[in-house]
Amino acid sequence: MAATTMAKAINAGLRKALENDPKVLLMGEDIGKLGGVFRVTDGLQKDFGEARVIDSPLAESGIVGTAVGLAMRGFRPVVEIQFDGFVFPAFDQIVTQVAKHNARSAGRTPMPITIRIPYGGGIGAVEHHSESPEAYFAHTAGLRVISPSNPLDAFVMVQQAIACPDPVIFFEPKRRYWDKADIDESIDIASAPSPFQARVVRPGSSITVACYGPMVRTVLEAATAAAADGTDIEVIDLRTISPLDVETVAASVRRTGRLVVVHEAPVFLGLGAELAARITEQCFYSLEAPVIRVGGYHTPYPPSRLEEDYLPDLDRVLDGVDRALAF
Amino acid sequence: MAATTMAKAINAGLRKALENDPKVLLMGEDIGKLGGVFRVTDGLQKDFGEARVIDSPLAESGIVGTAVGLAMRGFRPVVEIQFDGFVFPAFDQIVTQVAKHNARSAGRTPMPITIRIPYGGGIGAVEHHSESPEAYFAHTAGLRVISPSNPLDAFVMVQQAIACPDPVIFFEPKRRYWDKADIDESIDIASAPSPFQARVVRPGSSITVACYGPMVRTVLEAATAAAADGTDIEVIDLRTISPLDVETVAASVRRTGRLVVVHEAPVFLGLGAELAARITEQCFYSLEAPVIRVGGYHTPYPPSRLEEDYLPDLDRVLDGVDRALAF
Amino acid sequence: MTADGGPELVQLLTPEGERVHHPEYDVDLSDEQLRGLYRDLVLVRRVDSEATALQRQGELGLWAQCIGQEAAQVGSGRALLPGDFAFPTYREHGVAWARGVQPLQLLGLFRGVTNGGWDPHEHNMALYTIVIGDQTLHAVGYAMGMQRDGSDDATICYFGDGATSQGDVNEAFVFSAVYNAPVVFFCQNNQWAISEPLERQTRIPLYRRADGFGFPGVRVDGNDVLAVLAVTSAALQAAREGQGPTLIEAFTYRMGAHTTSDDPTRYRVSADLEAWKLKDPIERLRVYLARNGWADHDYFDAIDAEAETLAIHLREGCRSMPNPEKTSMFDHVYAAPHPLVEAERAEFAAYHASFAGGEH
Amino acid sequence: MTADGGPELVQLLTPEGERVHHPEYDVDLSDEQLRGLYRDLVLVRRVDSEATALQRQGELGLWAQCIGQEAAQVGSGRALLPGDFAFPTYREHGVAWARGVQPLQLLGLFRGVTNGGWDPHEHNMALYTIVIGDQTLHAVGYAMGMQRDGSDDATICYFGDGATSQGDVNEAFVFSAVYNAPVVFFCQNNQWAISEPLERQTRIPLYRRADGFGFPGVRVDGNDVLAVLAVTSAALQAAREGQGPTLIEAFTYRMGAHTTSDDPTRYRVSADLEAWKLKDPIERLRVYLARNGWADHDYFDAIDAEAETLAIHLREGCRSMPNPEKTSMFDHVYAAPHPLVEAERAEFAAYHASFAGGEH
Ligand SMILES: Cc1ncc(C[n+]2csc(CCOP(=O)(O)OP(=O)(O)O)c2C)c(N)n1
Ligand SMILES: Cc1ncc(C[n+]2csc(CCOP(=O)(O)OP(=O)(O)O)c2C)c(N)n1
Ligand SMILES: [Mg+2]
Ligand SMILES: [Mg+2]
Repeated sequence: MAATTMAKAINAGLRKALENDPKVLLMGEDIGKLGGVFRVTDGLQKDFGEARVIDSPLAESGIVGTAVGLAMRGFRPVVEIQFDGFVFPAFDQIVTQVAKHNARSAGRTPMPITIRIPYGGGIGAVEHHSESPEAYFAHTAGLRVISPSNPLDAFVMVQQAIACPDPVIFFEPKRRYWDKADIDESIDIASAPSPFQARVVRPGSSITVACYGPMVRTVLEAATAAAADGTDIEVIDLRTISPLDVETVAASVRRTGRLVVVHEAPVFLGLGAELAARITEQCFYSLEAPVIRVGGYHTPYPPSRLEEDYLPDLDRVLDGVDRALAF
Repeated sequence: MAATTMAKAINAGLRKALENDPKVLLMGEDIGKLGGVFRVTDGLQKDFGEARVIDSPLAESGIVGTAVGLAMRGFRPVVEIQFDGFVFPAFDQIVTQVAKHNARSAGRTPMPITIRIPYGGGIGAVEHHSESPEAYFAHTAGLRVISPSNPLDAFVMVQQAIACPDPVIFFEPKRRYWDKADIDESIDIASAPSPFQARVVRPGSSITVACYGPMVRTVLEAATAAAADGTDIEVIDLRTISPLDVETVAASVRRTGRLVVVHEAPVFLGLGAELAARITEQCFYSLEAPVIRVGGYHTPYPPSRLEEDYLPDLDRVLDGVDRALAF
Repeated sequence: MTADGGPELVQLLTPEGERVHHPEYDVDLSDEQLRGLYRDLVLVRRVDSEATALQRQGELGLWAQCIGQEAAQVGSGRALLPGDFAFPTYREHGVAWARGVQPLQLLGLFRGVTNGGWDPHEHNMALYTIVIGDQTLHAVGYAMGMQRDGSDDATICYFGDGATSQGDVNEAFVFSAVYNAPVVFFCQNNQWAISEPLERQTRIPLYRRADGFGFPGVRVDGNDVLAVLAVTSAALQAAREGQGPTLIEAFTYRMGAHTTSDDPTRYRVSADLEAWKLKDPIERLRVYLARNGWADHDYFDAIDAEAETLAIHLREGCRSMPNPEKTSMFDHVYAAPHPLVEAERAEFAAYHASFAGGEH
Repeated sequence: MTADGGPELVQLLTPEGERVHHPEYDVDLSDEQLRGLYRDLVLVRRVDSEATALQRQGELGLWAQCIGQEAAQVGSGRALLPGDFAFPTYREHGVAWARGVQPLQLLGLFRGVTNGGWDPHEHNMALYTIVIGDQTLHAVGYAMGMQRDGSDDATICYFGDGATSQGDVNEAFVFSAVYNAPVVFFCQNNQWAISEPLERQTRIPLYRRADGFGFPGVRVDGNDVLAVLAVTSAALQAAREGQGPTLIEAFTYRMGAHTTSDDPTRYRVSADLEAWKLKDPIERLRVYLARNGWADHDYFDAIDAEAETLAIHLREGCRSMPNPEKTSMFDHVYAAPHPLVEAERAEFAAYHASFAGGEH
């Protein structure tokens, strides 16, 4: 597939999963005829039937709770939460059941559930449609949390998430749904890089910037701009938020001596905190500056006319880089 | 009141709040005749009536959601969540409504709601009765999160939480419910120290250990033990988790050069991560070691026969101190 | 599921504009009051269509149309007394109108200049609630507060057919029943939850949900403003008298898309829409007024002209609505000072000051 | 609320041990089967009392007694076929018994050596669920899976009167109705949710909740093992035949404390308990068996002796139940390797090794 959008790439990934494993089921609000509000499930109900692509009642706890039962019965449910801000009614089922079932049952009732959540801002939406709640899930043992930054990763990672025996919260950077890339649909997901590993997407020597999901493109653009000024930024696409691939970041920081972490989510107790704490511990003698965090503020996500000021952009990334270099 | 337990101290604080402000209401499961499963509300329904001390249906979202409406009507609801593990059904109402109402309404519908949650382990309980979920709330803008470590603080802080115009998640360290201290009931809560400030509970010069809630007693015991070996630990009772009183900790670290953070909650994205990141940024040139974190593991809370191994104890605190001093 | 609402549907004005009688419910309105309702319906529809147009022109990020549901909203909104309190979803423009919220105040949220828009206390109407179902519990809590205040006001709580599946809505039913709270649950069954038809939420008529919780449920023709007014007034009255909650299912139809982002051609057939057009809430009242000689062409024209003026006001007001101050996002996060928010505000200000004269 | 269950109560065996007939429900059991039920009830009660004693002796951290509810649990548990799947709360020791879970396996959770205890697939019974209501959705999902597998099995889902207030339970009703899932909702109304009487959860009988969701609800005498068996079998059969969910309210009484941590004297009067003692589920079956000559003193004595043996087995098994390996807390957090957990496990091991020979 040439020049495929991320939304279509995920669609293709879901299709492959449905084709390859009869136990894979999709469930969510409006995922059937409508194909989801972002059309990510477009055409799947038509091709795989209502028994496998299930329009659910409007109740997120119900969606995730029934997915738990389906998983116990041997299915691999892939559920869609329509927007980031609507995952909270399902929080109890996710934290209490999905995350703990495998441990509680000593491995007898694993939860190979994928919870797809379009997340993040930048699309001019109303309240609750632009949040980045990944830290809540990453703090929860038993869950895996990943987020692709580009169409190819999205295509592969969604299949890997579904194939994973553990529950995976799959955060889709909704404002990158329309980014395009070439995709080789024949890619073998088993031999593709693990979704639980970070990737250096731009090697550099001056400083390391770690980011994930929607921020990768922003950071790459910042790196290009910085290069013109002679600052050579190494950009790491974390890809996985839990487990966190600290090693890849540490290896980079040991070379560059400086780290900036960028995410849309609020900084306070956001992923940057954990990465900062771990990198500081592991690279204490290599660090020439404290880890600088660039992210959302300790405020609710603002009305959309302010979101450009809320979200980290190229300038704020560079500002973070400057602050780190100033030490 | 001489030699009062923390449970009784909170009871006394609630009583004062009910006496002083007719708008204060208590709501929760079994808080009436039973007086709560920990007897924290003992006798209050008898004295203040069923209209003000309300036994609720068994539904946490319902409890918090109706509290939102009561707050809009001008009441100051104090709701009890029976155990830490049962707050998640209410998570949507807390994150989406309680936390955001003041901002959304530009200050017109503040949410002076106190959500009391007995939390933490060490009482030999079954699953879901020993968790420390404070990071989920601290990550959420719009909420305040505090936790007393001793009966006197509990007595004062619960009243301050109720008086606060913002929503406060009040984490009660359940295994310290039976710790005793003298309490002067005539204390004026307005002139008492703010609940949003940390306190140095043991001055020391070798290293700083920050902790809160149930861990304060543990850390003080560790400090006593360490003193015998010549290590003079400064112990900070954070008291407030959000806002976090970074200044008090930074001032200490600038003197001691080393920090250990201790909490029961899992380390990964726990409060220690945030404190480590901030202290490293603010005290970069004072730190002689990375901030060391001692806390719960990235596992579900284990069955109670393992909890002693899961929970930070005196030895694990000292081990953390040793690791910091070894740098 | 009965497509026409079935025999249990309370109706006082047929789609053909005929006044019919119902054994239990009635209204006694002067011709002036009837004209007032007509005016409400027309102006609300005009606000709605103008806002839709403003969205198309890029002035709003989104709009949730209420077309087709005006009678349900105006009828119930006009049943409220000043002391009552309404809890809307995001589509209750007709209720907001009835509560005196200025149409312009509705646009701010959809334009992205605020997450709110009005003072809930000024209008006794809560802000729009986007997360489905959350507000139902707030309504019950508020009603519990009214009980404690010894007031004889009531709350009304709006939600859709889709919302009835949410746990919170059912918990609201439980709490209201247990505490006998003075609350009216007003469900606008517009047959769709985005792309999902009613059958994805229930296998029996929604008004019967109340049976399971032990309070009355009634299905009213949601396109009949008189019936809605009558049924809602009765339910509010029952609440005031201490009889607790009632569930009203207003049987209606979402004539438009779910929101301006939606494309209903993907999931529903136009025949349905055509059938429902015949049940239009405005047309039947117009016929009724005209037939009885309570309003003539001049009157209708005058209302249309008023609607046009309102549309112009809305358009101009919307276009000139200023963006919020950048730093306003730090305001009101907390009611009391909060060091982290203040520190971030200061950093933010300093950062932007560093671009002074530049693009920022 | 009717204290005696009211006229709608399905009963086949009166508290006095008389066999009565019901127009809709019946069972046809051999005397051997009846004795089997009696044996079940007695042994389950003995397990329960022994576990209570073990808690008092400090061998268990907690115990949730099922005394008084044995007939509800055994009757419904015995109605299940092997392929059916049961979703319990934390009190369904009688159901576990019927599903072949070893009583000792129940103790692990309460002793604090595991958060589970048995293999759900081996017994077609999920693990105990402590967070109220969560399991009801699992049961519906599992039933949806059965539908997709084309099996004609069904699930049964247990919960208490208090649980009916939870959003999740009502969402389970919605999903089961919409998908017509083969699930039986079995609510043991034991009149109390810890200290809260039924009136804090509902103002009408609980079986009527089903009306609101469009599926049948039935109230059965939960202390009558025959009636419970009959009603549950019928509901399971309906589920198998594609008729979807049924709500069964087993009207019973929590004879003991909520758990061993609870003190019911704070909130309920002993007269109630005395009244319910007269409706004891075991006594009525004993009288019925004896009166009909299907069992004699020797038989009853033999069962008591078997119960005693079981108690000894339980006591000894419990006392010798080993503590889990310390590092087992890191096992199974994830099904696939997870670097953070592995690192923490290694640190933990190294840390403990550092105390080798010491107290750790
Ligand atoms: C908790 C939650 N889940 C999902 C959504 C996304 N969403 C917005 S409106 C809607 C459908 C609502 O249907 P209904 O309740 O019938 O109201 P209507 O829009 O028809 O007025 C959905 C699924 C949401 N806002 N909140
Ligand atoms: C979500 C949640 N909230 C609170 C509790 C604490 N709790 C345990 S049992 C119980 C009462 C349950 O009552 P009911 O559903 O009637 O079942 P019963 O115990 O009577 O069998 C409560 C409140 C819990 N376990 N889960
Ligand atoms: Mg609808
Ligand atoms: Mg009960």
